[in-house]
Amino acid sequence: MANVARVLVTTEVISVSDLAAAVRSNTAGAIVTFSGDVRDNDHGREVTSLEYEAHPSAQGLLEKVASEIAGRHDVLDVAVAHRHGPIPIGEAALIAAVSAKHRKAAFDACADLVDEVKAQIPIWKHQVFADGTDEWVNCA
Amino acid sequence: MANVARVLVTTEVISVSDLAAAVRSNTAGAIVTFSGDVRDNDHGREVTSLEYEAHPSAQGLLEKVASEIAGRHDVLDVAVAHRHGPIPIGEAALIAAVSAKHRKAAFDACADLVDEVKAQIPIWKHQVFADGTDEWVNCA
Amino acid sequence: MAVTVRLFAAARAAAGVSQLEVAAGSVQGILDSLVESHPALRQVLPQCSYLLDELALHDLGSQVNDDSTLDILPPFAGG
Amino acid sequence: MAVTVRLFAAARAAAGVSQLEVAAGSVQGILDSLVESHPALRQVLPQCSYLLDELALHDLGSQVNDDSTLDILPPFAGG
Repeated sequence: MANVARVLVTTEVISVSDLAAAVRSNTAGAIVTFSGDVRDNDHGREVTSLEYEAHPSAQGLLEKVASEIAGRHDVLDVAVAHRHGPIPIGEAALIAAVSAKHRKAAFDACADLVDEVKAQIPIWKHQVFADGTDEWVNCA
Repeated sequence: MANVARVLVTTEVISVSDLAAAVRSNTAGAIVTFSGDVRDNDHGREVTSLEYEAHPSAQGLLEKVASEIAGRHDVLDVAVAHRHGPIPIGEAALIAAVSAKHRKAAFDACADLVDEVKAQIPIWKHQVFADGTDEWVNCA
Repeated sequence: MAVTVRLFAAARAAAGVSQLEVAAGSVQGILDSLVESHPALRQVLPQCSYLLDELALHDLGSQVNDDSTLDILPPFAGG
Repeated sequence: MAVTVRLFAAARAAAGVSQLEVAAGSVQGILDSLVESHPALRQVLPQCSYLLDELALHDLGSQVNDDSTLDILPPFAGG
């Protein structure tokens, strides 16, 4: 069974190299990372600012999701961090990192982890557009 | 058509954060990286040292593979680096990074890039084991 | 002695408040009274999920007692 | 005036040299003479691919002329 190396819901900057380092070991042959960055556009509209809001349960639920991923794939270490609060364009909102002996398990587990975070973690995204309008993403 | 941001065949240390930075942009929503690290074991045997050898054509062929990946997937930037010479246990031999608007294309392209590098680039791996024996990997 | 309702993200934006105290009753009854007092919630609530004292709630007929907390969660959009 | 043969990785290790000069001839003829002079190559060559002047070579009957370079490449193991 794999190890959950780090789980973080934070308003601080999160970094790919920190998460990659958290899952590194001499037995790991492959490390896959995902970084979900704040874009300056969404569906063709220019985004000027963006903020995430996290429910108080987000940290605990993220730990649960990370454990599920660690148990579901043939991997060694799993780490995931979600930033909330205002995030500047180009900076990361979500970073996931997975190490494994072999690369296919690392790719599969990292993609699965990102899917589960998006589906299961109570975090919301608010975008403000260049035309002054704003939206809560996924909330029609 | 995507851009090939960086291609490197080098004896120097290669880093995930450098390659991730090379593919970063304000339009990219997803960055996926792969790091293939030198393990202290292979098929249950303890590896004490390891060296890669690269054919003189490796740089040019790696550029060609990176361009093919950039053309084959809906991605923004592609970067790849392969280290050769002796590499200490735990350090990276191959790093790939792909940015895209959406995560699925980034995951797919990064995995495809690693597969193609392994299949098409004339680079060889020599392992020395704790029992004093050695092998050229894939060469029975 | 009351039920605490916490509203998040688009639900908070629609209601204009992040927390309310309401009388005990069924979840559906509480939601109906919230829509009456904050009509902009009418469009948001059909997409929401609910937590009763931090546990997922699937039956809107459930009773919410005094001192309980009902969380209103719009569709997640993390990542 | 000769053909330059460059040996890499396991082929170099088997032959004990990284470069040789041989007489012009067919690829197969050159390989046969290499196995004769360096018997340890016998086990490695069947797995190898070849470059003639840096281009992939598929027909071992091809002629290799003087001043050309024939590269012997064991199976790749990058990554």
